[in-house]
Amino acid sequence: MIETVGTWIAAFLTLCILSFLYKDNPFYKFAEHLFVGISAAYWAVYEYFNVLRPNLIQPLFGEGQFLFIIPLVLGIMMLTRLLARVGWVSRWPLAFIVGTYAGYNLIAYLQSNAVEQVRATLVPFIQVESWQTFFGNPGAITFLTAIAVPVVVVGVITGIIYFFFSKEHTGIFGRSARIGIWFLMIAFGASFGYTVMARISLLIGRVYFLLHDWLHVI
Amino acid sequence: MLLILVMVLTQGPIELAPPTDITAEDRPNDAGGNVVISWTKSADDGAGSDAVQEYLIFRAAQDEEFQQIGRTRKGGEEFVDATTQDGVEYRYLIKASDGTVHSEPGMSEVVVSSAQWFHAGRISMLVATLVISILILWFIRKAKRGEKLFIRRIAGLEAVDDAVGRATEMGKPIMYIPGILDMDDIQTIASMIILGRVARKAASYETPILVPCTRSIVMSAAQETVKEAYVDAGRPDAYDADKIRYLTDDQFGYAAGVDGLMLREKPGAIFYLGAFYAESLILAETGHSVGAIQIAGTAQPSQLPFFVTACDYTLIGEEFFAASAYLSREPLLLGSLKGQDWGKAIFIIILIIGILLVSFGFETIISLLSTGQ
Amino acid sequence: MKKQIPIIITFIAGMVMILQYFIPHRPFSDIQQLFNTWYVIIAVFAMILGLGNLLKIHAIRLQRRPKGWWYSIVLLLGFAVMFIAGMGWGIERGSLFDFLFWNTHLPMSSTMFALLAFFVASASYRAFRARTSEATLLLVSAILVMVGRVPLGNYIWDKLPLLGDWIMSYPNMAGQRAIMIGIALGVVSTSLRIILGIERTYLGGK
Amino acid sequence: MNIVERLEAIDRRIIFVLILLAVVLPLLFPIGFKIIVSEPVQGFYDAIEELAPGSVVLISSEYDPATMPEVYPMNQALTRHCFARDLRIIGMGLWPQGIPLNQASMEQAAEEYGKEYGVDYINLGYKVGGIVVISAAAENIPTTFPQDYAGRPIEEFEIMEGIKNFDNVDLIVSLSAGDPGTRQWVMIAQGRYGKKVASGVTAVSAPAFYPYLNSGQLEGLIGGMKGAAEYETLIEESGLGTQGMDAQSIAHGVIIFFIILANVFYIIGKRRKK
Repeated sequence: MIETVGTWIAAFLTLCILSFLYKDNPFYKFAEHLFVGISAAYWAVYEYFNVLRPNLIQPLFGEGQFLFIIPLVLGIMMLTRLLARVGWVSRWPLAFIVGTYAGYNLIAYLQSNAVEQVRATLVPFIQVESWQTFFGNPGAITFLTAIAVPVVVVGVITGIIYFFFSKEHTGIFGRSARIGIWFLMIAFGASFGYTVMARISLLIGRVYFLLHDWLHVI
Repeated sequence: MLLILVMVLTQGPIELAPPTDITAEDRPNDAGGNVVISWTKSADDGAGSDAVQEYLIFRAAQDEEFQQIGRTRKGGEEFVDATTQDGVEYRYLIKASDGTVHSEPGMSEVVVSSAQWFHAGRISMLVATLVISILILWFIRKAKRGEKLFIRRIAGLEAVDDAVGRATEMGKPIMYIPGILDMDDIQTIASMIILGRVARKAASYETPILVPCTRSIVMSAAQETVKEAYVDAGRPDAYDADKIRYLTDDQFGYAAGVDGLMLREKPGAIFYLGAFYAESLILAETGHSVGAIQIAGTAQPSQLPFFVTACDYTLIGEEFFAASAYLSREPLLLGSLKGQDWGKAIFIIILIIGILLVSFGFETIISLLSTGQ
Repeated sequence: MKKQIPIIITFIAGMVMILQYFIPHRPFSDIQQLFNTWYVIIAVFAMILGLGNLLKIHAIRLQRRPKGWWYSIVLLLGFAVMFIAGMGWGIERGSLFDFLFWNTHLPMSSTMFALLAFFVASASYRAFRARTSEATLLLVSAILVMVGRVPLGNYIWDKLPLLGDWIMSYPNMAGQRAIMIGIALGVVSTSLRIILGIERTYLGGK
Repeated sequence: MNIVERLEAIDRRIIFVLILLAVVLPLLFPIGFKIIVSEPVQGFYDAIEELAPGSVVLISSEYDPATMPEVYPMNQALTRHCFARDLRIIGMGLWPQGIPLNQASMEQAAEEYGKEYGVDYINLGYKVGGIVVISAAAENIPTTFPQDYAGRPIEEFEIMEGIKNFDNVDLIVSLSAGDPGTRQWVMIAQGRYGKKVASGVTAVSAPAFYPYLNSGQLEGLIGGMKGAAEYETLIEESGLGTQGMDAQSIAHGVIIFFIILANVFYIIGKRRKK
């Protein structure tokens, strides 16, 4: 019984949100605000059960590890932001968060997204075997595989040149920046295609729910 | 069936071949207390009688007795002992076992665990970090000393000032959406810089500026930034903290909330500057339908296609960071932008030389750049 | 005092994280682990701050009663029910909280996203124009990838899926890699400015 | 207003109806297009196949109901694949909404393969902090996750014996729909600790991770519902992914038709203006 009640509630709320497509209406506003309230509570409850209790309350009050008073105090200082007068105190914990994160980011982005990427692009320009297979049986796919590495090398170098800000895009420099933007646009086209795919899948998921779980039609 | 049963029972205890060439070394580049023990599988593991089910690992300090400290499954050839004391000499002993019968033990050499002061595998990262940091700091010093640093024109940014101007002409408010990530994300911080500039322009034009936020810290930082902008523009009284509001941490609660705000306030110009995810299209589509001039900027490659197609101007990835430098002409930002440009120049040179070397068979550059674990 | 101490805190927190990457030795690894645990706790209080702000705003709306104020009741009620259910009877599978998650939070959140399919469809028809040569290239590449990724494409020309995969693995990969390297350098410079206290915007005014 | 202008200014709600039909009809009347497996998904599948029985897989769920139709089928197929190969699963998440979804998948697969909570799989729940949580767990899992998702101390569970840090984890799978997610796992778990990382992501974020695939930082990558359908064909279990493929194909056709049609009008309009 509970199952069907749940499914009917879910179906009602699904239709409330879908009603936004017709026009912004009270049903949509009702669901929108209900959603904002429930999701805020969801985050709060999980933050308590999965973070505050096991990582602060248990060690500090349960096991008496008094070192945990420092993050507790910093945390409470963060809450002072709600009171305008004493708000500046919250800058201390904010500084700790932003500092720690910047420390991680500086190394992580440089290592995984820059140095490692340059290293992975250092591949012999002419792939002898793939050219041989191309000449062996010429065809669209074998040709594409053969030119893959040159395409990547040219794409990465000209792509970086497009993001070069110290030189106006004129002459040979300007032409390579133009080739660079083409590679960027192909990358954006691919992202665009994948994103459209994602959106359709999400609609399929909801329609499947309505047809299968609610109406039991499929 | 009976015959096989008899055959098994009459056989003596199965003889298990021991694991061979056991080596134990201090784990490199760690904070000490770790020894890595490795061996080759026993002949009866995966081959021969294939009876081996697990390996038992024993340890003995200087002249103490051997005690079991761990075991690995069938096919395992490595074990990390994370409980050693630095400076103490240990010896390890491995036995293959099928649950009841143990093989002869294989013995390792003496090993002492120690901590290293420098991670040998990360030299290339140290060089890269130092070079790029020095470049950036050096150019910042040059910029602070007022030296003229050239930056090419960024079309999207000229549109920022036009958009604020045209929104004012239409007598409509401006909406600034600083992305949905927290203050600890670099894009949100860069967005705050541009918000400061946009707010200063809005204050001088007396155009209201709405900043819906999805993170509390962003809301506070935005309130501070806009308040400072209003003070700089000589209009401290016009600053209204409630226009800079926290909606919800939930991505879609926020998108729905901002859509509602757009439909109600009908802003003339909307800025999407910061980190965006799937909600970018909901916002850009509704902003488009409200007839606002839309300028976007983010470093999220997956969202850029939508901004490119639905907005009037889009700052593509890194241009977004350059925007804060270009807009504010601030020495810090100009200097670091030039430093980054030099970084890019170095990467391009490494790529060109590297690929030439590699094409002619000199592979050393690849190991040089490795950022080993 | 208001600005100096935060700058020092940021410097210490940032440098510990960087030095620990290069120096695995005793003090640095322990300090990093300590800062990690502190970070998680302080970030939770930032969450509570945001929550406090949301409830404060909607509580004010109940007093001032601007147009559509009763929606704030819906929001606060939704919050209260979910919060009490969670704190009162736990969040395990089968609890009231779990039931509310699966039957209210989930459908609303996923339908919100499903709306996007409609918006993409209408945007594809009404907004995505090949204004410039770049936008044309973007749309052509998008169509090739979309057709290649779906079984339908296979029926049109059996090589199409391979062409779609090639575009993803090489030209797209090259473009994404160039963007990535550019962004990485941007992140390094911004992080460096924050750690060294050159960058203070996030701390706000006086 | 001639035919071109009238078609261009069509009411968006008509388009909504067309897209809805493009999705509903194939669901009601399945066509059953064949699904071909692409390389990135094969890489993901092989990463699991290589693991010896009893190995530990860490599944981190960083997705939410909004991206469920794409990532949830992967989660279900992955948990079934792991239990089918007698692998042990440690669940965790960097997004709070991902925890119950991961738990539901593990429980469903556990029923099918007779696995027990706390012995064959566990769910350590959510932690705020993204990249910081990964770094903390890499060094010490018990101090970062002292309790499981429902608040029970992890010492009570047999699976956690001998699990101290990432040395005891054989493969990390990030089911991610954004940040914090796969990028942070690659940066820390693969970049600093050399762990094998594979990931199932929404189609939106898949293209941006191809550089990680090309450089070997990612073992495999499942992108979107299509990727889920491919993975399901590999483990011979038709799930939500496969069922959606027909509707996906038809809807793609409709969208492409819209783009082409609209741009034809656009070009006609521009030429007429000249």
